[in-house]
Amino acid sequence: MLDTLHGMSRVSQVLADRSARIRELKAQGKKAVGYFCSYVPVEILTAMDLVPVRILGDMDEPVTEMDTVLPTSFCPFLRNCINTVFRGRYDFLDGVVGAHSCDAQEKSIHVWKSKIKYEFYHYLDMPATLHPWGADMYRSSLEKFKSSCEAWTGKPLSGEALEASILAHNRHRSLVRELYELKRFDPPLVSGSDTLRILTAISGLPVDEGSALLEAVIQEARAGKIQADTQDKKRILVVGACLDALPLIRLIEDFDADVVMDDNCMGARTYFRDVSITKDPMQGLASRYLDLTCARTFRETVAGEFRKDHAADLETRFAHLGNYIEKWRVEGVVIQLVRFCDPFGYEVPELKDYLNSINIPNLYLETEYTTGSLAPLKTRLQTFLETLL
Amino acid sequence: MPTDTIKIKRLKAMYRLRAKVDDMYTSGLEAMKDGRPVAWSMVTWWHADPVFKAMDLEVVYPENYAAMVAASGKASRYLDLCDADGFPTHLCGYSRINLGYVSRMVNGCAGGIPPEAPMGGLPKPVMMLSHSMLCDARVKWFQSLGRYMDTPVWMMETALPGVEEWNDPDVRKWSLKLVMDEIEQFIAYLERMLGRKLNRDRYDEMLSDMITLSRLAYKTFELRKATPCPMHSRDFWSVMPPYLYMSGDLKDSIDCYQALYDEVEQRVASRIGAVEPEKYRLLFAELPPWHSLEFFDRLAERGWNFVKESWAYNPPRPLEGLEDISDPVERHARFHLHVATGYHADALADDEYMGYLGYPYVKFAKDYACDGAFFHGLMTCRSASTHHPYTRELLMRKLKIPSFQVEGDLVDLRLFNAEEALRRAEVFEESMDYYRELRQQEHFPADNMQPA
Amino acid sequence: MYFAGMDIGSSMTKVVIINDAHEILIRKATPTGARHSLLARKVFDDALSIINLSPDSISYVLATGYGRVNVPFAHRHMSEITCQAAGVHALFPKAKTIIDIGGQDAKGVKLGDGRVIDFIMNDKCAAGTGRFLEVLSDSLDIPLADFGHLSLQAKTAVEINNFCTVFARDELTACISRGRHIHDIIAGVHDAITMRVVNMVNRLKIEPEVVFTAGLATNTGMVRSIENHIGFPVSIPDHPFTTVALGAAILARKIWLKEKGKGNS
Amino acid sequence: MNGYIGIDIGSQNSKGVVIADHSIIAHYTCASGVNHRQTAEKIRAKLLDKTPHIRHIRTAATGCGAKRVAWADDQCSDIQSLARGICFFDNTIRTVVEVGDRFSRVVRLGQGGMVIDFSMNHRCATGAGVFLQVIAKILQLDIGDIGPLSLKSTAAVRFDTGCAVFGETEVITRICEGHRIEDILAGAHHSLAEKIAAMAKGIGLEKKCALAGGGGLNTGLAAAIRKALGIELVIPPRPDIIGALGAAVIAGQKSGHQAKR
Repeated sequence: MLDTLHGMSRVSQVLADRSARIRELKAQGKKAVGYFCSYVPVEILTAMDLVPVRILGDMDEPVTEMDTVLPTSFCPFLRNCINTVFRGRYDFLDGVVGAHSCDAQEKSIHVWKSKIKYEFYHYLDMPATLHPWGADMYRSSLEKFKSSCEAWTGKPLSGEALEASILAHNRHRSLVRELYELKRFDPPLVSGSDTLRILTAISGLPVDEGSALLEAVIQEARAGKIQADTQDKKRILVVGACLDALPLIRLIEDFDADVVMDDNCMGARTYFRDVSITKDPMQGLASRYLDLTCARTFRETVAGEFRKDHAADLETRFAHLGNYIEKWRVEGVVIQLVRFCDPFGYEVPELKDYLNSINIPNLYLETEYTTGSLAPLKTRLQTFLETLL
Repeated sequence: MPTDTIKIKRLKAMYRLRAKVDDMYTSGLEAMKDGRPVAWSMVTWWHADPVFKAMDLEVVYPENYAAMVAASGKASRYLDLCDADGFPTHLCGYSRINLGYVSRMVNGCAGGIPPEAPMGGLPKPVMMLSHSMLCDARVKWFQSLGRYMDTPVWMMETALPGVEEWNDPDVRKWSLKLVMDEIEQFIAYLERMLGRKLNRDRYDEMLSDMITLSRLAYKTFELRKATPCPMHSRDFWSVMPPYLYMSGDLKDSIDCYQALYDEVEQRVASRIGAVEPEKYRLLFAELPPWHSLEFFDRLAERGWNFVKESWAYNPPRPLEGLEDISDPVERHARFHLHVATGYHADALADDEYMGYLGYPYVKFAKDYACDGAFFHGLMTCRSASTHHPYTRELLMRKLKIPSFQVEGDLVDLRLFNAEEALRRAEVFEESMDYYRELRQQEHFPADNMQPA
Repeated sequence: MYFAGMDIGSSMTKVVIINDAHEILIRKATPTGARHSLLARKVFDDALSIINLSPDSISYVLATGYGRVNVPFAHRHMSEITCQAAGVHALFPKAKTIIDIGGQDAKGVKLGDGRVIDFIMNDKCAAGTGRFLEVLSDSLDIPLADFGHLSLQAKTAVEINNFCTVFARDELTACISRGRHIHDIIAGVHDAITMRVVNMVNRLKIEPEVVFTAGLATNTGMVRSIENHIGFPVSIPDHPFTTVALGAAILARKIWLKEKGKGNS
Repeated sequence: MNGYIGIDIGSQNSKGVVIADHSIIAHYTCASGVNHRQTAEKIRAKLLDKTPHIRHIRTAATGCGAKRVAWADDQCSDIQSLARGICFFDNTIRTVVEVGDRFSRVVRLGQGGMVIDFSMNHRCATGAGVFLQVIAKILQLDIGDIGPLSLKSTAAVRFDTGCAVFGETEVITRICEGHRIEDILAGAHHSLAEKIAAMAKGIGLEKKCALAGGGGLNTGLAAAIRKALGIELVIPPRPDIIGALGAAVIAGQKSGHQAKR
C-alpha cells in the first residue's frame, strides 16, 4: 500500500508519481481540484472534502502543445504547466481554480477553459491593491467561490467545517515553519534541495497527510538523518515567483553553498502567513490571502495621502526579506525570475536597491524554465558565490 | 501587378481629428509654463477621464508619448538608460522608454525636460494614475518610477470578471460596486490634492459628452460593414486618440466626428471604398507598426482593405438604458465596466471564455464579412500578443478564416520586416481565396450574411 | 614553490605558471580542438618541459574556463570571471572596470582591490561576442588578424539591422554584392559588437581605468570602436589571451598559502 | 521542345532546374558564394549547355537572391515555389516540410500545389539547417556524414541551445562531459526535429506529408522528423531542388502552358 513508507523515503515515493496518491483518493470517491498559484484559498477546498493539487511544470520536457494556445513570448512557467496538462499529465483533475493574481495567469485560464472541459472551473477575480473597498470586492469574490463549490458538490459549507479546515492548514503551515527553523543551524539540518522536494511532495497531498509527512520528516531531520555534510557552506536566500526548479537549487549546492531560506510561492510566501481566527472565518481568509508577499500587489505606504515616501515603500514591500536574512544569517541573495515575468520584473532594480541598502550581495538570474537554460548560469552562480568569500 | 491607381482614399474629416493628439502635448506644456499641475495617466478606458476633465487637471499619457518617440526613431537612447538601470529587457517597450526618459530627466537634466525630447517632451507630473485594466505593466510601471521621482501614485482598480462569472447577477453587483467606489475615491483623492471640490454639474456634462462622442464614433465605425468598406484602418488609427484619450474640447471632437460620420455615410451611399477594387477585407489585431504605416499603402495596391481593429481601441458597444440612470457615478461606472464585458454574452453563447481581446474578433469577422485576419505579434507587449494563437485557431475553427502573422515590436523597429511580409502577402492571398471558396460551398455565415 | 593556472577556453587552452614571488615563468596558449579533456594534460606537460620543471614541483593547480570541470589534475576550479579579476588586477592595480570579449561570450566586471564587486555576462546570443567576427572572417575568407587595420581605413561603417549572427552574415553578403567596401563592413561589425557589449556593461556604470582584454583586445579596430563608444581610453594587457590563466595561477598561490596557514605573501 | 527554367538562389546553395514535357530534363546545384549575380549566370550557362535541344521559353527565380537574377521573367516567393515543386513531384501530397540552411518552412497545400496555410521561422535561425552545419564544423565532420552517424546512437544527449551558432558551445560542453559523438549528433538532430515539429503542429498536418530542402538529404534528420511528427514522410530523390523545380513550374504556368504531371 502506498502509505507504508514515511519520512524522506515517502517524499521520494510521492515525487516519483504525484498522481498515484490522488488516484487512490479518487478511487475512494474523493475529487481533486488543480490550481497554480498561492492566491487560491485551499482552506475552502479542504473544507468541502476536495483534494487541492498544485499544478507544476516539468523543466525537462519540451513544450510542444502550445502552438495554438499561448505564444512563446509568455511566462515560460505557466506555458510549461499548461503544456503538461495538455499532454494529459493531470487528467485525474475533476476541477480547476484560477486566480486573477497576475495578468499571465488571468489570460491563460480563459484560454485553457476554452480548450479543456472540467466538471468544475472557477475563476477568482481579485483587486490589485490593499484599499478597503478593494478588500470588500475580494470578500464578495471569495463568497462566490464558496457558493460555486457548494453548488458543484451539492453540500453546504458550514462555518465549523471551514474553521476546522483553517486550523488544519494553519497547523500544516506551522509544521513547514518548524522545518525551516532547522535550517537556521550551521550546517542546516535540511538542505535547500531536500526542502524543495518535501514542499513539492506536500503540495499534492491532502492537508492532514501532508502534516503527518512533515512531522516524520522533521523527526528524521532532528535525528540528523537528512543533515547536509560539510561545515563552511555559504548561506543563500532565493527570491522569485513560483520556484519549483530543483536543478537550480542543486546547481547552487554544487558550488559549496546552501539555500537556507526563500521567498517564493512554493515556500515561505505560502507557509509564513497564517489565517487569523475570526468570528467570521471568511473574513480571516480574505485578509490573509490579499496580503501575501507577491509582487503582483500594488503596495504604497501612504495610500491615499498626497505624498510619496520611497524609502518607506521599499520597507513595506521588502522588510520581510530583511527579517529572513537576519534570522537565517543569509550571506547572499539570488533573485531568480523566469523571462517575461512583469510583476517581479519591474521590481528588480528596487529589490536590489533594498538589498544593497542592507549590504547583502545579490545576483539577478533570468531563466526560460528549461534545464538547458540553467547551464549558462553555472559561471554566473560560481562567480557570485566566489565573491562571498 | 501593383498599379499606382489603387491607393488608400483618406477621409477629409480625418485630418482635423488627427491634429487633436498634438494639442494634448502642447496644452500639457502650456500648463507647466503657467505653473498649473500636470498629471500622467495610463489609458483607463474612460474610468478616470471625465473626472480629470471636470477637475480641469491637465493630463498626458506616457503610453501614447512613448509610441510617438518609438515611431520617430528616438527610442534607443531612453531604452539604453532603462537597461543600464537594471530593468529586464522583456518589459513593456513603452514603459522602458518612459523609465529611460525619467532617468534622463531626473539624473541628466535636474528634473527639467530633456532638450532632445520629441514633441517638446513630457513635463514632470504632480501625480501619476496607474490602472489595473489589461496588463501588469500598467500596475507596476509608475510604482517603479519611485526610484527617480517623489511623485505620488494613485492606483485605480477595475473588475475583470470571467465570461461565465459575468452571467451571475451577484458578480455584476459587486463588480459594479468596485468600479463606482474607485470613481468616488479617485474624486476624493483629487479634491485633497488640488484643494478644490469637484463641480458635479461639470462632471455630469463631461460624462454625457463622453458618451455622446463614444456613441457617435461607434456609429461611424459600424458603417464600415458596408462593401466596399469606406474607411481604412489607417484613418481609424488617426481618429482614435480623441475619443480614447478624451483629449481637448469634447464638444469640438463631437463636431469633428459628426463631419466624419457624414463623409463616411456619403461614401457608403455612393459605394466608394477606401481601397478600390477591394479584393480582400481584413481584420487588424492589436497595435499597428506606427513607424511604417505606409506598409498598408503597399498592401492596398494588392487590394487589401483593413476594415476593423481590436476591441481595445474601438468604442464600447452602446449599452441600452444608460441615459435613464440618474446617478452620474453609476452611469459612468456601467459605461466603463461594459468595455471589457461587452462581448461576454456572445462568448458564453459560443462556449468560449476569452471574452475580451480574443472572442470579439469572431463577431467582427462575421459582421464585417472578412476574408482574413492580420496578426501583428509584438515582442514587448504581452497583453496585445497573448491571445494571438488562441484567436487564430478560433477564427479558423469557427469561421474558416485564415490568419497572417507578422512579427514586430513596440520599440525595436528593426524587428518589423516590411519587405519579407510583402513577399509572403502574395502567398496569403492564395489561402484567402481557398477559404473563401470553402466558405461559399459550406455557406458559412461570414460570407453570405448581409451586414446588420 | 610554483603555481599553475589552466584556462580551458572554447577556442584556446591557456596555461600560466608563476613562482612564489609572482614572477611569470611561462604564458602559453594552444588552440582547443574538439577533444579537449585530453588536451589540458598535454598543454600542462609541454609548458613544464619548456621551463624544465617536473609535475610534482607544482604545489597547486587551479583550473578555470568552459572546460574547467574536467581537468582531473587540478586541485580546484573557479569561475573565469573571478580569475580574470585577479589577473587584470595584478597587471593594472588601478583598474576599476574590465571589458572582456571572447569567442563565446562577452563579460563586464567591476573591481574593488582585485575582488569582483559586480559582473554581467552575455552568452546567449552570438551577435555580441567575438563569434560574430569569426563567422564573418569565414565567409569573407579574410584572416581575423587583418580585421583591425582594415577596419581603421573605413570611411562610413555599415549599419547592421539583423539581430541574429546568421542573418547578419547574409545581410553583409548582400552589402558586398552591392559593392560596399570591406573596410566599411568590418567596421560596421565592430560597431555592432561594441554597441551590444557596451550597452550590457553600462549596467555596471563603467568607471576608468578600463581594461579591455581577451581575444578581441588584439584587434586594433575593436579597441578604437570601444574607446569611441565609452568616451575614454582603455588599457590593453600585452598578453590579453592569458590574463585569466594568470589570475588562476595567482589565486592558486593565494589559496595554497591560506590552506597552509602560512604568513601572508 | 519548349522548356522552362527555375533558379533558386539560397543563402548557402543555389539550384537550377529545366523542365519540359512534364519532366525534369536537367538540374544543377552550386554554392551561392558572395556574388549572387555571377552564381545565377553560372547556373544558367550550365543548364543551357546540358539542354541544347530545348527552346527555353521562360525563367522564374526564387530564394533570397531572386532579385539578383536580372534576366528572370518572374520572381516568385519561396513558399509558392516549394508548394508547386512538391506537387509537380507528387500531386497527392498535402503537407511539405522544407529544412533549408537559414529557414525551415511548413506549407499545407491543396489541389494543383495551391498554398492553404504556411509558417516559417523568423528572426532567429533556430530550427534551420545551419544548426547542424555549425555542429558538423566543430566536430570536424562532413555535413553528409552526420546524419548516418546520428542513427548509430543508442542514448541521444539532451540539446537545449536556442541560438544556432551556440550549438557549438553546447557540443563542446557535451564533449567535455565525455559523451559519444553519435549521441551528441542524435541529440542535435532530435532538438532540430522537435522545433520543426512544433512549427508544423502550429498549422496542422494533413497526410500525405513530404520532406524537402537540403535537410531532406540528411537521413538522420528525416528519421528524427518522422519520429517527432509521428507520421510517414515522403522524400523526393533530390529534395534540395524542389524550390527551383517549383519556380520552373510557375514559369511554365505563367507562359500559359500547364506543366501538369
